[in-house]
Amino acid sequence: MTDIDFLFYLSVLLFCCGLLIVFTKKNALLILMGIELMLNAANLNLVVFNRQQAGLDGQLFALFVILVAVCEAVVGIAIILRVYHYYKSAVPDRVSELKEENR
Amino acid sequence: MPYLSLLIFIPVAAALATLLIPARYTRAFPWITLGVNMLQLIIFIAMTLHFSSGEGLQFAEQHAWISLSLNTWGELQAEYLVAVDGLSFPLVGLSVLIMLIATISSWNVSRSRKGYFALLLILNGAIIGSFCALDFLLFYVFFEFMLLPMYFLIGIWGGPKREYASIKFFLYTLLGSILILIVMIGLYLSVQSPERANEVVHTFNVLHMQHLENFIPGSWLDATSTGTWRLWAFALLFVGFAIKLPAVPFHTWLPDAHVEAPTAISVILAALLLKIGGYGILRFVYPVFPDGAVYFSDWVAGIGVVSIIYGALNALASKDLKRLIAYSSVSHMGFVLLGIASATTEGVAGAIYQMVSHGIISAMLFLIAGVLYDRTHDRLIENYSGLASHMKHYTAFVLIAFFASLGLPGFAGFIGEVLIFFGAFQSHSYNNLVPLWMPVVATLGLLLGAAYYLWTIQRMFFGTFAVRASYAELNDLTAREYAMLLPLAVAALLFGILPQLLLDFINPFAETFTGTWFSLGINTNP
Amino acid sequence: MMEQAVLYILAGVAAASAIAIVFVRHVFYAALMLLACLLALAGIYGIMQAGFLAITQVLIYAGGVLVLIVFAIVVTNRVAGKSLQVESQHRFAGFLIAAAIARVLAWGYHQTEFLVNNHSQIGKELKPLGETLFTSYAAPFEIGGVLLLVCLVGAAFTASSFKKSAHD
Amino acid sequence: MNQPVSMIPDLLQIIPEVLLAGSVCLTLLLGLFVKKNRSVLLAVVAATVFIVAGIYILTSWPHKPEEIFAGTLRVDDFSAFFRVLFLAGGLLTLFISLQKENATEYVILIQAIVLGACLLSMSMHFATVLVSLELVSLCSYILAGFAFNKPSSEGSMKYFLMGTVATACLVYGISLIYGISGTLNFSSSQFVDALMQSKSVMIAVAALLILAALLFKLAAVPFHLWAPDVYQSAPTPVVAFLSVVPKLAGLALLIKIVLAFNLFGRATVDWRMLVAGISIVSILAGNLSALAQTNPKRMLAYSSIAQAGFLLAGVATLDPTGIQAALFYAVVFLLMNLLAFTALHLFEKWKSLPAMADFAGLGRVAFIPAFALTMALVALTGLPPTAGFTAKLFLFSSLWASWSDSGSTIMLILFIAGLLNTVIALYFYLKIPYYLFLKETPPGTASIKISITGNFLLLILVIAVTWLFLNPGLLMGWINRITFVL
Repeated sequence: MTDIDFLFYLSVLLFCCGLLIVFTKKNALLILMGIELMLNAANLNLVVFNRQQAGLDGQLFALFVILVAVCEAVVGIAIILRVYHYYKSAVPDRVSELKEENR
Repeated sequence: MPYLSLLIFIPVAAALATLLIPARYTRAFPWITLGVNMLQLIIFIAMTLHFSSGEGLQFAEQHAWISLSLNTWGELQAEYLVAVDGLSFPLVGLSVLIMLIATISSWNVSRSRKGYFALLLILNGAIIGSFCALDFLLFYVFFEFMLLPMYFLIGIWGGPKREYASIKFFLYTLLGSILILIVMIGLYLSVQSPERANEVVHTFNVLHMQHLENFIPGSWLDATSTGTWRLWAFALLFVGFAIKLPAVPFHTWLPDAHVEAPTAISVILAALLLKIGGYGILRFVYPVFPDGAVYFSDWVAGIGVVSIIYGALNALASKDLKRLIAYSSVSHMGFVLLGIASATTEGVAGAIYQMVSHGIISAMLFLIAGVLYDRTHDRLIENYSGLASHMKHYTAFVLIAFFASLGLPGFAGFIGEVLIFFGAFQSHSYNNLVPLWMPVVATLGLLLGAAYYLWTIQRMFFGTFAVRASYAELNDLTAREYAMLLPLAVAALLFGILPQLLLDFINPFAETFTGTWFSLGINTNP
Repeated sequence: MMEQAVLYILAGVAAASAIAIVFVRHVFYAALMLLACLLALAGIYGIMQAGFLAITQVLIYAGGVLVLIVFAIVVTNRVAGKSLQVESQHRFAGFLIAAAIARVLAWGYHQTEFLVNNHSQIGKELKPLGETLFTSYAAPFEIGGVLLLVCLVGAAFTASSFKKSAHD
Repeated sequence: MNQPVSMIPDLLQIIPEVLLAGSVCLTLLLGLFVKKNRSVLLAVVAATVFIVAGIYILTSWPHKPEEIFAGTLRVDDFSAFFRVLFLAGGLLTLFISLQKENATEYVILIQAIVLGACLLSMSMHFATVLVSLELVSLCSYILAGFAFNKPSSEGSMKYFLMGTVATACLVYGISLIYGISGTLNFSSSQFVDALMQSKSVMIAVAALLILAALLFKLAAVPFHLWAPDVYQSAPTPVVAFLSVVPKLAGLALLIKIVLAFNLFGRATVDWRMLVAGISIVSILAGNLSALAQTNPKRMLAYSSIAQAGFLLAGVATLDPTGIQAALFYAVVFLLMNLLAFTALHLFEKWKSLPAMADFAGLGRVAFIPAFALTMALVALTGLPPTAGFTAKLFLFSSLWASWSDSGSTIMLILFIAGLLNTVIALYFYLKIPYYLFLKETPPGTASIKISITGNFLLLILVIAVTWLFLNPGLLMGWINRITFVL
């Protein structure tokens, strides 16, 4: 197993951990962390693949991913804080006024 | 003179104009509608004078409507193409007459008159438009255009269960029109216009669809293809129109809609909207898919016979006068199917005749039911007896309508049914499309028809006078009701005594209809 | 060899901390684990000749995003007024789905020829990175500027509206 | 090495976007000085920018396809078409929502979403795709919370969480594609060549991950779960906007991405099958769920999921005619959806109407909005005399043609499923007109005062929807000249 293979598996692990967190955790902040993990998995891929290839596309794209991650975190935390304010909770299950009404 | 466009668009324009008049001028609306009807009548009379019965399509107007290039598959062409021939001209005349009667009959509508008459005018334009349109897309648009006005007319001004009835009506008819739409899309993608020979122009023109050489070789509905797609297309299109007709398994919307609709709308529904089903079969289904017509002929005739018998039996069992009339419509439209299925000149002419005569007679029948309902708000047959002694004029009209409807010689209904039976019995030896037992069974329908009408007369009008309704001030006919019933009664008699009046229009069409069939090279003589 | 050993250690740290986040029962510890993971990744970036990215990762991600998250944890703790325990749901299904996706990705990786360009060892320094950023990537760079601006305005507004209504 | 070049010629190509970006900054500055009661000024400025930008794009029609900013963006008729749509959507939204509170942020976010959508439709490079998609998404999340109440904050959070997961998937998919093709420019020959050579499953996995984010924007099944909550809780003008602009932006990009990954039909994945499958499921799930709804906005949310399915149906044909039908549908969808929500908004201004039963008899007290709402719902069903019918006709025709050309059964299934759903759809679309006109007005209902501008806007939209029915040739002729080269 080369370094590249190894790092790809690491990235898969990070991505799946992120997905697992998103899927199982009930806390909005933890879900946000899971999303950050997924983005980092992608970044790791980009950097690793970039090493094998000409140009700097991968690294540059990774920079944009970081930019996007920052923006998401800023907006997301603002939104989550507001939900905390209204519901005193950030557990999506408990935050549920919007539901299907049964006739 | 663009006679047909005037007929179609005067009511639509008047409807838009109506919307601009403030609702408080409640008396203006029926007068405007009546004016439009009168204008249409004048235009129609002028057309009758110019119409030469032997010439096929007349008063044609053709304008480009949609013309699009569709890169890979040529060009799409839809036109504003209207014209009338021996099939549609009598039906247009019927529409003009019935809409006039319907306006008079709705004179006393009490609430939201503005909306009512505006919708009535839109309906008017759409009905005449669908009888005149020879472009399939145009026809489809007019056809769908009728749905919403009908929905609201039944749903707002109807009886106690109006909401259920209007939604059922809408869903059924929309389902039918979806089936028509499927075939329409398949057809126009398979047909090219012969006008520009060297390029592919997909056209909605029904006249082009009727010529098998216009089907693009290798397309899905190509007449020479061996697949069963054309039969499928026939079946879908037929069911689409059979829902409207309505033929028996698809008829269940009709009794509800009729019973709940206000009188004028019942009249329009029975006299005109059902005819669009029959018209569609004669105009679109049979000429475009003659092969399917041959293949399915015994099915079509069978559905017709089942409708005749089932409708008559249900009418016999009905306790509600309006429901009885509604089921009698199912029965009578079954005759139309039987006539069409025979594909003989007599049968087709009879089917058209039956459509016109049923238009007149069913209008009368629903008006009669409406007259009684206006007075007592009760339509149960068992609650009346001996009405003849109190409402002499009314009873006279009832007798005319009932006898005309059950097919007594001397009335319009007789001519149509006789022609249909001629055709149906002849078909056995002539082209073998309709098995002999079917018209034999259908005669049973005539007997049942006589039975339910005579029994109703006996129950309601003869015997000792008694009315078991809460309100019973049984005045005889008013002048307005006379004005509605008299023209219809005269027409029913006139067309019964002088069938040539109508047959002059119908026969040339029926002859070309069956004639082109044989020229298509389809062997109807196995 | 030394480099490779460091790489494996860093990768191990990253993997371990990522897995730890799944199992940890306290939000604050989760944040710490995430920090460890991010720093380990920054190290890997450095070894993979992406120095600028490594620095950005430390400064922006670890220094910015994570601080924000910790701030949010502190604030929500105060508002909620109760412990920061984390509950989980659908654990089993989650594991299954994650494992399935991992399996698909690994399987796909095995039968994929990833592009390898032999002239790859040149031009991974800072200068060409900056140059490319301002030439080939000028458009996304500028859009990114607008994105950042709008997000800050929006987030500030969202947070302030919350404060406003908090006084009601 | 890249030579530093002047960006001025490139910037001149995207003057509308430059204007929009400038106007975002201008609004931010103006917002500091303009008093609350004069905040209409902000909307007027933004509207002017929208109009000027739209006119600029229209006058420079047809565009010679030209790659700018080193191939990251491309100016062509396809993107111009969508940019005009987005600008029109933004403009109409500003018209229906001239509000005093928080006007600065509101106008900025609307402009930013339009800007992002425009750039997204021009993107030819994953980097621009990512940043412009995020510009659209993040602003949408914030806008979804603009009702400033409990439910709206919840809707906003759900929208955010699901949306960012979708973005993360997108990014991961892009990273895989980068590894395989070595390029991020999905229109380049390198991209196509590399994908054609590689027969890997990885391409399919990556493409699916990328598609997930776009389907999320479109609110297509299975990424539709956010839509009902957001539609129900966000303010109506915002919903009108969100149901149109981000959705169509997603569509624009989806068309490009699907065509790129289709590799002229030589891809290992059967894209026709995939997109058609998503389309069928969206139509079915949207319509069937809509049947049970009592809240009008929630019903419209499910309807909009079904409409996303119809939009995708045109893409599923993967041929120019089908995509043209989808573009026509997009225009009509914009008009009818905005019409529906504008009418709803005018009713809600008068009184909140959480259930469809609350519309009982309102057709008699407020005829024009009731009529407009009915027209919008008739158009959404796809009945004449509205452009909804024409759009569906073109769409179904292209499906039929695609079926008879390619012989793929899925097209026939899609065709039939779509048609039958028209009947299902009628049932729930008709509920509102049913209450409006067929039910009695509750006693004591005062007449509703609708502003003249509101009625005027409704009538304009009604006329537009009818006019496109009577004369579709002009618009379709315009769409016909759009080429779909990548």
